[in-house]
Amino acid sequence: MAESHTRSAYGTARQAGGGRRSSRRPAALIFFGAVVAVVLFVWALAAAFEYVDGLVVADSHRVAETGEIVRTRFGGPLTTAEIVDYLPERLRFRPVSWLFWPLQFSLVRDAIAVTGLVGFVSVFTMYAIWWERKVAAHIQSRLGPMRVGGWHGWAQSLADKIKLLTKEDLVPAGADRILYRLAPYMAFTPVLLAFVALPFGTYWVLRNLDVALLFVLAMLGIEVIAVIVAGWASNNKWSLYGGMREASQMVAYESPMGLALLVPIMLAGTLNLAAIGDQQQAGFHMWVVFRNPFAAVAFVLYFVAALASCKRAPFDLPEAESELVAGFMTEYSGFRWGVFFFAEYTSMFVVSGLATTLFLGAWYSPLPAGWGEALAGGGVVARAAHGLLFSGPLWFIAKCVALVYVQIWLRWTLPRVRIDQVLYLFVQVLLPLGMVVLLGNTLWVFLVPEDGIVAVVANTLLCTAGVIVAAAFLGVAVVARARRYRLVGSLAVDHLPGA
Amino acid sequence: MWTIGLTHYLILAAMLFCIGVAVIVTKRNAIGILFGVELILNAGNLNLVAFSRYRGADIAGQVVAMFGIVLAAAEAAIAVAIVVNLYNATATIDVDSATTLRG
Amino acid sequence: MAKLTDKMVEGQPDLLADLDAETLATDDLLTEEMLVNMGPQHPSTHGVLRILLRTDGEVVREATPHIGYLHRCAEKIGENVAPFQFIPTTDRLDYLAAMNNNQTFSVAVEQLVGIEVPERAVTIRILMAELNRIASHLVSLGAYGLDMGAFTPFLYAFRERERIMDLFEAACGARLTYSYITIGGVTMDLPDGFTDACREFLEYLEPKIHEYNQLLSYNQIFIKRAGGVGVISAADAIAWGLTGPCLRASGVRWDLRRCMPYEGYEQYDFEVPIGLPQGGEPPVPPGVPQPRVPRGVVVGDCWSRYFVRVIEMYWSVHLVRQALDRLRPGEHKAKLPRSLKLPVGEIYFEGENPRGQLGFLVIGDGSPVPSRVKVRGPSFNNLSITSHVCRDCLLADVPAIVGSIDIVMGEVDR
Amino acid sequence: MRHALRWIVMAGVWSALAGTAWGAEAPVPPAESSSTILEAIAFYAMAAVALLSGLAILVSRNLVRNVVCLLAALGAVAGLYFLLAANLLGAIQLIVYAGGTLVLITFGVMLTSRPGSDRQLVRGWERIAGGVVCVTLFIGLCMVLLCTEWATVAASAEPTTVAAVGRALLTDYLVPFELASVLLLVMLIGAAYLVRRDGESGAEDDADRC
Repeated sequence: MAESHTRSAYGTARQAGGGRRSSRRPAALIFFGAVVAVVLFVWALAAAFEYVDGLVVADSHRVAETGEIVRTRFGGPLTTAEIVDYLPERLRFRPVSWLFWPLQFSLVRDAIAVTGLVGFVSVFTMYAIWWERKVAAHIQSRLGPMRVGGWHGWAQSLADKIKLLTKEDLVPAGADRILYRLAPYMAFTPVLLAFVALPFGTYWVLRNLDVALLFVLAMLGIEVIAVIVAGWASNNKWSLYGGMREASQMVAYESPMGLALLVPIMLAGTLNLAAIGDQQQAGFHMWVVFRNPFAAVAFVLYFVAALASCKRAPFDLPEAESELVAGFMTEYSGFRWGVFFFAEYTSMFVVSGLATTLFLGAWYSPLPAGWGEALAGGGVVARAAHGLLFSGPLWFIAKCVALVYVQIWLRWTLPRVRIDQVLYLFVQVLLPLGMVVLLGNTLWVFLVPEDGIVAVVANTLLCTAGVIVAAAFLGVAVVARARRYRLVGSLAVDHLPGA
Repeated sequence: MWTIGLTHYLILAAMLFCIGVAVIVTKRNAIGILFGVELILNAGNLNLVAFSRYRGADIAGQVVAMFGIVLAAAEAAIAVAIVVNLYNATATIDVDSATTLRG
Repeated sequence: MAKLTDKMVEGQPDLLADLDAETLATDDLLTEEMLVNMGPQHPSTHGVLRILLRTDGEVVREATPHIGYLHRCAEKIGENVAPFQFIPTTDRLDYLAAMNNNQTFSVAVEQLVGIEVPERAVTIRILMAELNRIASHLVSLGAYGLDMGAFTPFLYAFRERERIMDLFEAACGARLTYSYITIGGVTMDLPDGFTDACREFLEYLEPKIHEYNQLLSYNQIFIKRAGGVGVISAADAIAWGLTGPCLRASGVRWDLRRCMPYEGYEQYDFEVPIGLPQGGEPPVPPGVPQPRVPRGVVVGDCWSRYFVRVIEMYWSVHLVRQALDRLRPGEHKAKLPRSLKLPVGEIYFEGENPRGQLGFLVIGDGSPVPSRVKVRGPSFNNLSITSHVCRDCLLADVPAIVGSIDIVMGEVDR
Repeated sequence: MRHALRWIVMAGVWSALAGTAWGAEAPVPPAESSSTILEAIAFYAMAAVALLSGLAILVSRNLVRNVVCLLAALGAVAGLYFLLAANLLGAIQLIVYAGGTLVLITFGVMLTSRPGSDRQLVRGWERIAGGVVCVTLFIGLCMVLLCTEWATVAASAEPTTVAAVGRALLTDYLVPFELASVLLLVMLIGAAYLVRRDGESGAEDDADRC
């Protein structure tokens, strides 16, 4: 490359690059090993998901036939006998049934589910932080964390967590000690609770609330108070500014967000997230975002408001580091600071989850569901293939992660807007737009027949647009990689692994 | 004791109501009084919902409670506006000091 | 907020006395005015600058810069050492444009003593000065993005700057404080292959500037944040003694390289960009895509100041190319006595630095050590307009304005 | 006292938030007894939270702490709504009250708090008199409550659905519903009118002047 020529002629002593051929091979091995491991892991997960899914589905079918109380959510009544019945032939011996014995108590199942959720949230946030740093670094032509753990610094977040745990936990003089200590948990608990009602699959929800959407929104709203309280309790003017900004920003973004969410609610006719998701299973042309033009606009509207709701750039005013030092987090350090961080990344996942469930086909793959029916009844392998290709929590997580990626991408691309511009944007631009969208959607539902030519044309056009966007994104990525448009530039130090 | 009935909710609501009244009576601070009002409204709503539940899932109670929440939101907005005005006029939100009609 | 109001009064009675009664009377009876310290430890004050803000909510009523946290007695040092020995101190004035500082001081002393600088040395000086102008503007551009919350342009700018640093390092061995340009020429001749490496870098850089425009300059959010904010009229700019891009952005076509040429700048072909209203097309060198000032920009606002620097980078690239073309073999330094005696007399010389006009007053008394060295720093004068511009703007505009003025505290405090 | 308050506040917020989710389980009809113990525990926990945070509001003089206490109380009441199978109402309580109204009140607190010159509570004898009145009121209410034979009808097993509430709102209660929306509009205009400043139109001017 051109750069390397200049560097070799006029670089500094740090590029002593010649004699480290030997370190290349382990790197390649690690890379391919990681690829294989990830594939295996995903496959195993899909199998596991599909298996548990099958448990519940089988259960619900049986119940429906025998006319008992129908409880189709994960957490419905299961008996040991039923679990054992579902096991493959080879595994049906007594110790296994004893193994599954605790599962028949709903409290046990809840405990397992809660543990799983908390574990998922912790792992997700930890890797989201690492991932954000990597994405940011690659956007900025650097490498980001490369050392801790080996392969691309995968253990960096873990190390950071340990560092944060051992850091001194300061409470500033003159702070309101109770509220100062309480605020991080007040921020984190609601977003964690939002997972109670957030479905990862038809049966993959802790509590299938009929008002799940409102519940999740309420939890996102309560987080705001924690930020205000944190800002106030810190006894720091910058923090106070952060808190007040969050309050005014929240007043502004809530209404357009609510209006945008009314569109999928209106199309689905329910507030139950699992039900809304299930309505989109027929393939990606049935996704709400492609249903009609207004729904597409509503998706964009919701996503913009969601950025503000997670305090992500360009709406990261409460912690605007170039203006308010760190906003409401200025005085926080150590573990409490980390908790705020966790809350931010978790809420990123929650708003992405809402967007996925409401607009982007929830936990269903873009493939038409009919193609998967042949696989549905088969053995474990067929089931795993079904889970991998057609539906299941993996698809939900993948879509959410894609949306989280978009949020990260935006953050490292856009400058920050000013507080008056935020208020203007949400109250005077997006709120009227939301009203128009809502009205338009209402009229569409009433006037346009579902199988009519207008609906089909609009649906086709929107689907095409969606495919083009996705293809363009993938195409740019593939072409750039093929032609070695690597962003990593001269700021990357040569002797780091992976450089 | 372990079977929760209508009376439990009614007594709880009565307690909340009385605490709300006590807050209103003892606070001089306008916003503090607002807190008391919110507690009282909540007690009332709780009553309505409890009756709605224990009288054959009559939906009327819930609907009225919903109107109660709407009213509370409206009341809070207006109250905060008035309090801010009071503060701008008298530099305090002590309700005892708002003695003139021409604020 | 109650506690905060208490705290801010403590220990600062003099500042509270400044609260003008008029503001208090016209506004509502008691809007909570707060005194907020922006700096000296603040992410966007570009060093140890402290700006005292009197705010009413998000609105800044008054901004008072407080300086002196980086004072190192540069002028006093100049009165105690020979001019040669003062060169390293000039590096540390505006440490982002050390080459330009060296050059200005060298020219001042050369004019006082009457030294003829060889042709090649002059060309190398212009080459280095313009390269350093690019490096300095790159930092300014990137840091301005940072002030606006855009992280990425900062690292791009530093990536490019690193390559200029590489070139400088090849020439003189230092990456920040060069002391390369010295009295009578430059300390050492250019190394072999420098010209090619430099040309290659210019080829690489020019399209990158266009990329920055796409990424940052024409970004709608950026335009909304910087356009129409912190407008300085031409009259104000002149009255406050603004120089450099800050002055030119207000529409005054004043560049010492063009108006009072030194070091043979008159023989070079370049244009002086100024701030233009929306739709304006600033002049650019041939072969560069024509930029256009977007909607929402006013002459003299933050965006204009920012954009003048971007256009200047194009022209500096053009100038470096010309200098490379003019490079002929020859002496790189005039023959000078070991101990240079300064004649009795004084000289005041100003050169066009990236941040404005850097002036040196050198008074000689027949000894090798000047009896007085006075520095006129552009950042110091430019900074003085802050309190005038930051009146009744929003809190978020303060970093925008201070960043667009582009100060280096090393030069403000000296 | 300080410590007691701290624990009340912390326990309140925590269990209110946790309780809201926990109580959100598909409700069990009151007549059946399989999970009444759980229901009772949930009820008592949330009742305790509501009452204790109410008491904390009563004794605490710090307005922002009061806001947090009120958040706990509102969350607890929302949890009780979930327990009473009024899921929609519970969610609305959280989203409107805790999300919206409380932020508004916090605004009010921050706009109007001053260096601690204000006395928060009334004079001592007034406090005692108020307490007596409240206790009397409570005793009276309890007597009425306990002496009345409430004609409880066996509740149905199904929780009231969102659709049912919506249908009721748009049929039987259409007029109050429309009145409520008119009220909200009036409130919007009224609040905007009340807090306007004379002679200037607010922060926008300030921004323009820059």
